Amino acid sequence: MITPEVIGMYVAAILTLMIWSYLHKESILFRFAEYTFIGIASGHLFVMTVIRLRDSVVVPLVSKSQYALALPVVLGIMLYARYYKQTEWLSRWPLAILVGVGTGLATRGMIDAQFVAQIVATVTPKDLVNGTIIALLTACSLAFFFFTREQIGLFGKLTRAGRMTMMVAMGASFGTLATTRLTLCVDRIKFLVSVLMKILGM
Amino acid sequence: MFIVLVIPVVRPLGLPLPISDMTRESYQAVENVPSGSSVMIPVYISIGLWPEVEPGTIVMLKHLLRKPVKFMIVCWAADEPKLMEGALAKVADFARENNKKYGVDYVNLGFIPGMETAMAAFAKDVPATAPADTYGTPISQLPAMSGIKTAKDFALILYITGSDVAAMIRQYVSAYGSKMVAFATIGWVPSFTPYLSSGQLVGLVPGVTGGAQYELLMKSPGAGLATTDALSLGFIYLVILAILGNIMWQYTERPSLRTKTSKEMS
Amino acid sequence: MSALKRREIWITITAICGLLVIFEYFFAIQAAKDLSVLIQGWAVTIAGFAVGLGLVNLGVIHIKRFTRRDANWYLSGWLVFVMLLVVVLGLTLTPSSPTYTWIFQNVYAVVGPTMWSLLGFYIASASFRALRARTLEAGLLLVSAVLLMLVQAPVGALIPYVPSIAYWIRDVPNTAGMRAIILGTAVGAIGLGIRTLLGQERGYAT
Amino acid sequence: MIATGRVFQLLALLFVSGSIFYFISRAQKGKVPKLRSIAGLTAIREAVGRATEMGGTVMLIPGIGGLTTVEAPETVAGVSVIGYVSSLAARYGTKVVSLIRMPEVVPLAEETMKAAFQKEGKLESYNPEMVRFVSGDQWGVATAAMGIMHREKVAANIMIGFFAGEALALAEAAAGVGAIQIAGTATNTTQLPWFATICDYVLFGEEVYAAGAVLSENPQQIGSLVGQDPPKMVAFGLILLGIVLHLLSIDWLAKLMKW
Repeated sequence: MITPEVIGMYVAAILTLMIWSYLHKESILFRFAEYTFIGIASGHLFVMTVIRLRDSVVVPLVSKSQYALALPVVLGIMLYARYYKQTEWLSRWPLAILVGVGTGLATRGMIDAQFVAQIVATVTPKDLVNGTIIALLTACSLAFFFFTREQIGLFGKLTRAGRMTMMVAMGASFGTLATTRLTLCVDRIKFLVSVLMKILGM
Repeated sequence: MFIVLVIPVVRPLGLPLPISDMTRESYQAVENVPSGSSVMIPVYISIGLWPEVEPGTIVMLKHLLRKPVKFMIVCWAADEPKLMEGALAKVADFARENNKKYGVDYVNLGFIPGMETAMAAFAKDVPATAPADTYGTPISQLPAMSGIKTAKDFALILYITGSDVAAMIRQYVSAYGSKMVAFATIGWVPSFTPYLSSGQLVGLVPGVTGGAQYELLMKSPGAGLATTDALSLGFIYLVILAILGNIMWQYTERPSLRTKTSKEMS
Repeated sequence: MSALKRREIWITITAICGLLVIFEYFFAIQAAKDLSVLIQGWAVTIAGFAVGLGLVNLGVIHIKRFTRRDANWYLSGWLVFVMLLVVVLGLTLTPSSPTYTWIFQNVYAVVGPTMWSLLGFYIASASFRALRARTLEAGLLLVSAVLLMLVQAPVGALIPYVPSIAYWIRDVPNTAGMRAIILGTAVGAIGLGIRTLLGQERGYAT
Repeated sequence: MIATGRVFQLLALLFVSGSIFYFISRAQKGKVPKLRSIAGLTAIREAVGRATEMGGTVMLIPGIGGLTTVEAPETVAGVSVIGYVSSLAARYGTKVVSLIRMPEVVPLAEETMKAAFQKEGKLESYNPEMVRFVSGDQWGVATAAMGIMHREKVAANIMIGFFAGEALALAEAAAGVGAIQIAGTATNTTQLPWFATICDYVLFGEEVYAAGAVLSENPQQIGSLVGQDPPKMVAFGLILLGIVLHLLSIDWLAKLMKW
């Protein structure tokens, strides 16, 4: 029985093996899969974006006469002026809005989420023993990033403790990242085993 | 490596997996969502990492479908709407059993381009940022979306991610005081513990392990548990490799490294 | 007309947009909030249009390689073909059609994870060769890596004391180290943000 | 008028930006304080020396980031390192090759490298082939790098910039050919573990910016880096003072920060 599902299964299995051939040697098989991936990824991104713009901008603009939406559309089209030397400056304006808004949003949020709130959390722990350890180690690690002080003497000892703390953190990341990557291996192996079982009629 | 991973896939070890506090607390946070309220499920994960979170996503969707709450999915990149479409298809029977309908009880709003800008705009004005779902249906025709105006209208945010949570914390937790549970690929978990201990996250489900533990909490064993089972041998193998590497190094290479390398200078 | 082309103009636009968004966050003034909603909406639409730029860039690079018969030109041709195929199918049949879903599930969603899975094999070689207790610091890294790896699967989670030690490492020293990195990065990123808004950043404002 | 709970945040933001601006303007007037030594820079010199002795190539990868997003400062730092290494390479006659993923980084890298060779009076040794654009995604860089590592006898691999999933593949491949490695990345902390274990020297987070600023000799970058120290020192002080007060059950400081 040749159904689209069956063909799909074989295509997927062959692609998996083509990519794994990389472990033996980098070759055309791997590159073919890689280029296919980039082609689909960019095509898919384009499709999804066009659909989103159609439903949230073009449709309301045309059918519901929300003419205020025309302005961002014009700005969006202006981005493409960068391909001609004479009109290149036009593309700077929409880019300026994009960068301005994006930077402003990140900056204003950062001061709370990643600065003040982190300090507050460090100095108001629920568990006093571990909380104190966290506070001291955080301070030492932070000291490692002072660039106007040479790491010598007592200060050098602090920063060394900080570097060790960060090494422990790196170890934690190593362990968990290994899990993430192995999970993907297991997922592909599970798939190949299931294909093999189907072929063998098990 | 390959062989070590194939064996448990073919013949599962069947070891029991203990449930960690992190997963239990996250489960409780979802369990505590009041009846009749809405949950926001933002998704941002590279398609390459999706297999790690898919089992957990399915079981969490089941959890929400079982409860008298609504949920809406919104995606910060282009691959996720179809990935979530696939996940919703896998829980379609479960939804029917619980009398939940697409559009009435849950919605897939699809992709909104712009990353942090999109996150902030959506938080501020949901209907203006997402006037239609991923299939082009205007939200005025989707009862699940009625009464949703800003981030404040969501009782909980369940962020499925394979990337940093900082931007979502900035735009939702800092700006609106939202309650957020992150379901992240496990590699990110050590980077997120500062946000958990500060209360900026109310829960953190640690990737494939968390997904498997969630399956246990839901009493619905699935693909996640099968994967963690298969990982056991892989880890033993890696640990043995690390130990062997250290032993061999002690006896063979070490003397030559006694000359100062840059690593020892640090 | 030429006045509009000046660098000062778009640097000013950047500054106004950015400072408005920051101002509106700190000060409870309704007019500022309304204006900020409007501009954020614009930015989302512009971001949508910007996606097309990436596609054009990629397309141009690969069409050039194809026509110039550079190394791997046939692969560049194949890439452009696949890209156009996906765009045509997606826009004519919709992304939820069976054909589109078939490509998505059997090609795209297979290649992505398989690429990442290669790293799993590298981890084995890294564990053997690089995870060594050369110094005290490297030793700490090794111990914390092994414990946090083991605890993710039943095999380690069942060994006595392993979970409690591993979780302590994750929740205490790891939290401290990561928090310091977060604090440092935040200060750096705020600096970058302010420099960008005021047109002093090298990457953007040239 | 200030939104509730955000007064202290606003003050913090003003302090951080004020400090950075003050030190940038001082640096522009030529008043640059001494920065702490960064061991990674010594390691870079050592690595180039080793590559020269062995007659091998030095590979330079300024990350996979571009110039328009949060990755920009890392990329700029990576390019500064390219400039520094190119000077050393021009002086000793070492082979260098740089791999670039984002198109907008190519001209910047070319200019920097060319200027370095010119400064050493070795412009004739500069070859446009030294800066190679590897289009496509992150894996494209990894595959291209692996090919070059084997074909061109890479003896030193210097990776400073923004990296993502391909970092492990790159580091392992270079270790496989026995190259001495120096790597550093700032924003994506999940890639640091690979660098910390596999590479001979790692630059942690902000050290990347520091290295870039020192090598670039750009007053703006140095000033900004110096200006970031006072906020970090204040955070350091607040944490130590805060935890002591907390242990004594005094809560005015925590309340102040939530003001």
